[in-house]
Amino acid sequence: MAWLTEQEAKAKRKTDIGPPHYSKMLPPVIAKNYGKWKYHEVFTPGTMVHVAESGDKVYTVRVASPRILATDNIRTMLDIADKYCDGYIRWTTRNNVEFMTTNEANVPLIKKAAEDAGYPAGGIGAGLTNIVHTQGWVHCHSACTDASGLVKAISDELFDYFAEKRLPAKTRFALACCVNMCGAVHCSDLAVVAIHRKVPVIDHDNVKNMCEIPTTVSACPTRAISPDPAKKSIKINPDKCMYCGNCFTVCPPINIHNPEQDGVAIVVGGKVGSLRKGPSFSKLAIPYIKNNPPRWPEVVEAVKNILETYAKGARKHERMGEWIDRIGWEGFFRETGIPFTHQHIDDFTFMRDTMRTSAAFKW
Amino acid sequence: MAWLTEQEAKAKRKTDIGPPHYSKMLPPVIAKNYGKWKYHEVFTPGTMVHVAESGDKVYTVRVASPRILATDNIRTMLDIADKYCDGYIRWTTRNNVEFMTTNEANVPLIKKAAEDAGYPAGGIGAGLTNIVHTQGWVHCHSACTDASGLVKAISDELFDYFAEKRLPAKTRFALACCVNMCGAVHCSDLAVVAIHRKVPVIDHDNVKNMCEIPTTVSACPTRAISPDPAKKSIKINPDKCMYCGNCFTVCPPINIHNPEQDGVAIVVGGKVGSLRKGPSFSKLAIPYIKNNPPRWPEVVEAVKNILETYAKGARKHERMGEWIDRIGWEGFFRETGIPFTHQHIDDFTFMRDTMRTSAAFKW
Amino acid sequence: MKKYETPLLDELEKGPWPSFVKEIKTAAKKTEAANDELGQLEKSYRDKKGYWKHGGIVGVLGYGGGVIGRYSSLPNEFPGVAHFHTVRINQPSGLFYNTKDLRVILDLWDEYGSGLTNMHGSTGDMVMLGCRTEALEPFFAEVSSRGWDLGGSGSALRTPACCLGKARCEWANIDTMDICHDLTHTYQDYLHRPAWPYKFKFKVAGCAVDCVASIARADCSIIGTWKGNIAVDQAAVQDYAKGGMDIKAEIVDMCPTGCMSYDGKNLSIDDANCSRCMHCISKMTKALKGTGEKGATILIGSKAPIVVGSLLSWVIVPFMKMEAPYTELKEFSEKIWEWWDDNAKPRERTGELIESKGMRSFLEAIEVDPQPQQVYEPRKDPFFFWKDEDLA
Amino acid sequence: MKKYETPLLDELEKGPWPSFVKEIKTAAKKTEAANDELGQLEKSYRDKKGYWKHGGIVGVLGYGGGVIGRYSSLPNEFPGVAHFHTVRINQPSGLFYNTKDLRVILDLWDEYGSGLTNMHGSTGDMVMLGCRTEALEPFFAEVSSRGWDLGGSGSALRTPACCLGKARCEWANIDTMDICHDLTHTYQDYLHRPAWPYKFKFKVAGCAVDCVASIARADCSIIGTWKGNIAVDQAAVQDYAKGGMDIKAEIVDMCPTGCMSYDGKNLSIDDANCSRCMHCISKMTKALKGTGEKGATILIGSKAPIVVGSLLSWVIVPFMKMEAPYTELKEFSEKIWEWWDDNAKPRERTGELIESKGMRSFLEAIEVDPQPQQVYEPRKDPFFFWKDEDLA
Ligand code: SRM
Ligand code: SRM
Ligand code: SRM
Ligand code: SRM
Ligand code: SF4
Ligand code: SF4
Ligand code: SF4
Ligand code: SF4
Ligand code: SF4
Ligand code: SF4
Ligand code: SF4
Ligand code: SF4
Repeated sequence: MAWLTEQEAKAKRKTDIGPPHYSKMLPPVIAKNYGKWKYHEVFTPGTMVHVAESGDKVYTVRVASPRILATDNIRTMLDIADKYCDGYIRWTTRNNVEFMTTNEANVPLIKKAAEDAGYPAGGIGAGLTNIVHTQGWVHCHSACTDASGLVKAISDELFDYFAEKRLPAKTRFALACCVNMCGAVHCSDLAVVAIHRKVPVIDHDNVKNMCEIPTTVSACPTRAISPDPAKKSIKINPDKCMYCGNCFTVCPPINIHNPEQDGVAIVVGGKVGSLRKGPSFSKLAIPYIKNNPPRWPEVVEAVKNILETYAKGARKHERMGEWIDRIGWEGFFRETGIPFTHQHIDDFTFMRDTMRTSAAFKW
Repeated sequence: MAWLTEQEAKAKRKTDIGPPHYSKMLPPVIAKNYGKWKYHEVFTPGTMVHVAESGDKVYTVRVASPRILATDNIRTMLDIADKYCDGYIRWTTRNNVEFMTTNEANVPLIKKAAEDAGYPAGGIGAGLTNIVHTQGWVHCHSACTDASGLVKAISDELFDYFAEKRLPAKTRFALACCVNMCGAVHCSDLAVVAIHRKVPVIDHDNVKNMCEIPTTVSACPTRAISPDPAKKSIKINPDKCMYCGNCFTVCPPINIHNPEQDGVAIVVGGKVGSLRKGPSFSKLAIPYIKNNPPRWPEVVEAVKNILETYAKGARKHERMGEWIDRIGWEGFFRETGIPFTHQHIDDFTFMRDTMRTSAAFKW
Repeated sequence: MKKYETPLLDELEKGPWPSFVKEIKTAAKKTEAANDELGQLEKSYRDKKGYWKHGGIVGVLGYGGGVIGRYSSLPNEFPGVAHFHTVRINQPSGLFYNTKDLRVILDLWDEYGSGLTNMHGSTGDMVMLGCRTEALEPFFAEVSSRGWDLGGSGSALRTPACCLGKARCEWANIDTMDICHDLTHTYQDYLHRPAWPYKFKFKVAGCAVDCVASIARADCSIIGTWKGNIAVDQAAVQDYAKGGMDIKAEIVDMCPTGCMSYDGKNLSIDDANCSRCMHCISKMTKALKGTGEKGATILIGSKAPIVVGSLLSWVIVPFMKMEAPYTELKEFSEKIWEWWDDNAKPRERTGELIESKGMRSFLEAIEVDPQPQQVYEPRKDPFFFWKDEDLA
Repeated sequence: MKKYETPLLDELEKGPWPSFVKEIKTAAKKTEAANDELGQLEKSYRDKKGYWKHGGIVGVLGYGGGVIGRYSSLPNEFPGVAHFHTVRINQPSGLFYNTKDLRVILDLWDEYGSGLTNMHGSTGDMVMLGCRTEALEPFFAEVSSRGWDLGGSGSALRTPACCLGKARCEWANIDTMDICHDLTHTYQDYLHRPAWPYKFKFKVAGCAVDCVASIARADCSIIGTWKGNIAVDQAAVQDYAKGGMDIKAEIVDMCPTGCMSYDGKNLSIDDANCSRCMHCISKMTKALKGTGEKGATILIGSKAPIVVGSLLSWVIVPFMKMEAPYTELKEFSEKIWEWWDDNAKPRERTGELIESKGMRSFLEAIEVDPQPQQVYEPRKDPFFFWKDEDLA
């Protein structure tokens, strides 16, 4: 295949056509029973069936994905789909891969083929599904940890909860490589978010050429930034900075990265669905753990402790946040043994709603 | 009795002696069993007994008070206390009067005597106790309704809930004659708070003599006030004013009273104790009802509707706020038939915590 | 004395609830002050507005508080209320009185004042309603010589208040009346001589039921609690069941922590998960009792809504022993006042200052460690501060 | 191609979870871009920092978005990633693919790009990771000529996304995939040509389970619901009981509104008090089903924490019918955009603008009445605004 020339490209290109219509992408059993499903049953963490009003059944095998996928490996998946699934495949909203078949006998074959290709089945029902994450050092200039590597290290350790073991309820785990949080990290049962802890360093010589000073000043949510007319630059009040990095986003000569002090925080207890307890934000469990690539053992240890304390303590169907609601945050810190620090107290914006205004609490 | 002369007064006066020691004020049975009470039982809304570890019993008759009390009428109460209570009496933290006796036979006699004097018994247990309130037009310059009169009108209408009828749980009713809220109005099951609805009027000629302009400017929580150098006065941005009256408190030439537009709001569902649901603020039920003295029939009607809807709908031991939590605020507005308006939506400070962020709610 | 027609107020003499109009009329028989109060109030009812001026500064010698100045804006029409100041007399702890001592006050008030009172004001004082400026000194001399003193007002310590606690309540974990009395006496100077940025209130409740609403309206709320288990008397539980209580519905299902269970015979409690909310104890007082070490939870900061919304008090010290002379509590309070006095703007309450300076500054200033009991939940956003000492 | 030693990354080939390092190595066999990505990433692991510059503006002709510019800060050391832009290809609704069409994209990507992808990005796009500037136009020409288009980026409408809904889920109340497709096509211009203050995202979920996390990360969250009762198949309830489900503990006691009861035989629901939270239905899918009118709740405003804390979407329209061509939804969205565009500062999201202007301005601008379903609770302070028209 040769690259199109400029002219060929111009001739060929279309604009504003939008994505292809989904109807071209649906397996026949899906197209036929669209909107007419009756119920489903989960067999194993990697397999389930949906039964239609017509009596038709579709078996789904869900397999793990590292999300960074090479074209050649995707082709291997497509081969499996061609072989067992009439040439259809799908990804989930969390980036797992789903193979669907109407033939129950194909289920173990699909599982085996995918596993052989390196993509084990799991993630369905009351257990851990994959950890959603974003770019990290692989692609994003804003990242203060790597996403894929940390996710890989954690997922290896918690693999059984994906593929075999059950938990009290679905557990949604997410990872964000900076506080921009490109995902639903802020509403996850368990999440890792990378943070800075040091005031940005300013390359004063470049500020005047590369930044709009008023924009930069107003980008700071805590008003830590003011113009520095002498230097034709800006200055930052270190007492007010809470390391959000917004100034760095709008003004390249501001550098907030600090390899020795950057790291991650662990947050817990958020959720998205409205079942039982309404959607809610994750809350701070551990304010800081240092970056320790390639396998971040301290982070892995910390999240495992939390997950397993939850698994032991929660009642059936209780999500992480519901378990914590029942035992109280004082119970959470007691049961997990995590120390409680000044960083946990929300005195930036929400002190009124988060400080305890009741004489009732647990020791 | 003749007034002390200045000299006599000087000679006699003592300072910094504090109040008398409570031990001088305790009925003997109380002094004897201090800290050694075992349990109590409520007989009727006006009577109860406390039983000590020693086996001693003290019977309490609680009677209503209008809080504004003339010395002569207090003397009548003291006569009753002398006759039946060994010469002791007490007031409660909500300003009811309590007669205590060790002799059960005195109970009906006390009740009768107090009732004859105009002070009927009631207020104990799961019912309505008296409405706490403050000064109103009787004494306070800040009042935008009368307190005593409105309380009297409501209490007459709800009298049975004080003296006879039971409610699902204790119901604490309070009234504040301005948003300074001298009481626990902000945390009551049911409360009336007087409000303004018009921007203050400024007597510009007096501002320069009677106010500190910077203090007045900074007294405004919404930054509605700015200096008006031309007039040597201040000016108020009407779009920002939310009628709190703080400027009026710090600067007398600012008048916020407006007889035709002042009135009251009704708030509900607050509580103070930590039992079951933690202490919580009352929330807005009705944003405005006009002042209609002497008997405020619209206010009386409105609070009665709320109280009776609660009485019908709540489960045993459920306070107003707990009932509302269970049926939801949408249930509250549906059951009471109260219209929901822009004023109900908290977009001043707490929008984030009060807007519904869930797909679950009732029609 | 003038005789006022009061057709509007007369309407408020009707009905079963005791009538404040009758009270004013009773006093009006004796004093011109009460009589003119009646007349002016009738006019307020007619015009739907009050007729009082902003308070002026009046008081007694050597005190900066205890009296609220009040002048009619219609002194010519109602000369009896031209001055109509309030005198706050500090109530005895728990609001118990012997009739003898109280009669003395009443007699003096007929002599020097309007004959109208509030028993009591919202803060807790005996509020003497309506006094002329020239009567203040002799009235004060009379009452103080009988062993009474004024309460607080202005930017000062306000009159502390409490529930009746051990005097008549089986649930009191601390001696509320004694604590209230002790604080009041220890801090007489702070109470009478306003020297702070704004008011500061103490309220003391014997347990989490909080019968003095301390959590809603005290800069320092002191609430009794315990550290042990809830002792269950199973026979008494059975008596309640026999008496018709639905123990499952009324007790177990209403327990906010879900830590109780009942099998129809025995009631059991998982004490580690009990939050000591007082629900079950209050509904089955013969069967349940808190045991073990007694003390108080100290909560800081509540206040009325002016001007940035009401605050409820925040848990700062989950557990403090409460034994006379309450040294720990006093040292703690003094640290708070020092920090507040050093940092607050005028008219900034303690809770507001904590909000504006942040909880960490406050906790560090008063030397209290962060603890999960202080919060309902930890922060939800990823933005938080680090001090150099935290970056080990 | 250079051969990089990657001892640190090699550690991440071990273990049962699929390895992204293996993926990069697979692509590295084919493209220099993937090979240098590997080298640069190893260096990041060694130095604990990224080596990417701030993105520059790159794209395809006539579009303002769809490509994220990305340049290495070490282009000499890693020339293969000197340009390493991302191309966002708009996914088909529901993320279903036929293998034939997808293979075409993969082939083109091997030709023009790094051979590395994300299936999918967080917003929903097929993310093609690593493209040189000069490859953008021809790659776009190839894919667009095959019926694909770019997704959104910048201050524009972002690629709408949805759960799979009616395609395979028995709970879908609305046709999520069709709504998503329709919105995407209707608003192509807004999607490709950033003209707004900031980004705007739509996400569509078929029910309150919200399998696309719409409530947490969409300026407009569209969530299916119903207006009738929950139909109960009592025989199926019994089957669950026989199958070992503890219906009291798992269903009735976990119902957040307490509106269910079970007597060991029949399960009954007080539908007026059901909040349609989906708990019971999700746990007993064979026995329970929402009935009656179907439609959606529209919630507005969620976003990530930068810079004043995360927002969840707020209920604005409790119920809206959802029938093609979705005119009501579109008119509603357009009103929002108009108000937002007129009022927002640069980089101010819809939710943030509502916060700063107040809910009333917003509701009035979009002509929606205040309704109790919009709030968890009404205001708690006594401070609120009146407009002249309210003072009747
Ligand atoms: C395939 C997928 C939708 C899609 O369009 O891709 C999907 C599919 C189903 N979800 Fe989901 N959910 C999917 C993402 C989500 C998300 C979004 C997310 O995680 O980012 C949520 C919200 C999580 C939250 O609340 O924080 C989600 C919360 C649920 C729940 C609620 C669990 C709970 O108890 O709170 C159910 C109901 C249940 O498990 O009983 C559910 C149930 C289902 C059912 C049973 C619906 C059905 O009848 O078909 C589907 C299979 C169950 C399963 O995976 O266990 N699905 N589900 C998504 C698979 C993601 C994955 O690869 O793991
Ligand atoms: C006398 C008084 C204390 C005092 O020092 O003066 C008092 C006395 C008692 N209270 Fe109280 N409470 C008193 C004000 C309060 C307050 C404060 C207030 O209303 O401003 C509260 C907090 C209200 C709130 O939470 O908003 C209060 C909430 C309670 C409760 C909790 C009710 C609930 O279920 O939430 C109980 C327990 C109960 O009723 O089961 C209680 C129980 C009791 C007991 C049974 C305690 C005991 O064992 O002696 C006492 C008599 C019961 C009664 O009145 O029904 N008391 N009680 C106060 C009488 C006020 C009055 O005249 O009506
Ligand atoms: C007399 C009393 C009301 C009553 O009828 O019981 C009262 C009366 C006044 N209060 Fe109060 N407050 C009274 C208890 C309270 C309480 C309740 C409490 O102490 O438990 C509160 C709410 C709790 C709190 O402190 O926040 C209260 C919160 C206020 C406020 C708002 C303070 C704030 O920080 O939010 C003001 C406004 C001010 O200070 O300028 C205020 C101001 C006033 C003034 C001084 C208004 C003024 O500027 O002249 C009132 C004088 C009325 C008069 O002319 O008689 N009053 N005030 C109460 C004191 C009697 C006593 O000593 O026992
Ligand atoms: C690629 C993607 C992450 C991924 O690996 O999946 C992504 C990557 C970036 N996001 Fe994002 N965001 C991505 C989905 C999200 C989401 C999730 C969603 O859309 O559901 C969010 C949270 C929801 C939201 O919109 O609030 C998200 C919230 C942000 C923010 C914070 C925006 C805010 O208002 O709070 C920023 C900061 C900004 O805009 O400057 C940001 C900025 C960025 C930038 C452009 C950072 C930058 O300044 O260069 C990242 C480019 C990374 C790169 O070089 O590849 N990204 N970003 C996602 C888009 C792929 C796709 O099109 O499918
Ligand atoms: S979370 Fe931050 S570092 Fe990660 S992809 Fe998004 S913007 Fe980049
Ligand atoms: S990192 Fe955030 S808080 Fe700190 S100066 Fe920059 S914009 Fe301000
Ligand atoms: S609530 Fe307002 S009007 Fe009433 S006494 Fe207090 S300050 Fe005066
Ligand atoms: S009433 Fe309140 S909001 Fe209005 S101008 Fe005065 S201080 Fe400001
Ligand atoms: S607060 Fe507790 S100790 Fe005090 S009276 Fe009320 S119930 Fe008794
Ligand atoms: S005190 Fe409250 S939390 Fe403890 S067992 Fe009793 S009801 Fe439950
Ligand atoms: S959101 Fe509802 S309709 Fe959509 S997949 Fe999830 S459960 Fe099904
Ligand atoms: S949908 Fe939710 S609220 Fe309704 S009955 Fe089921 S569990 Fe209860």
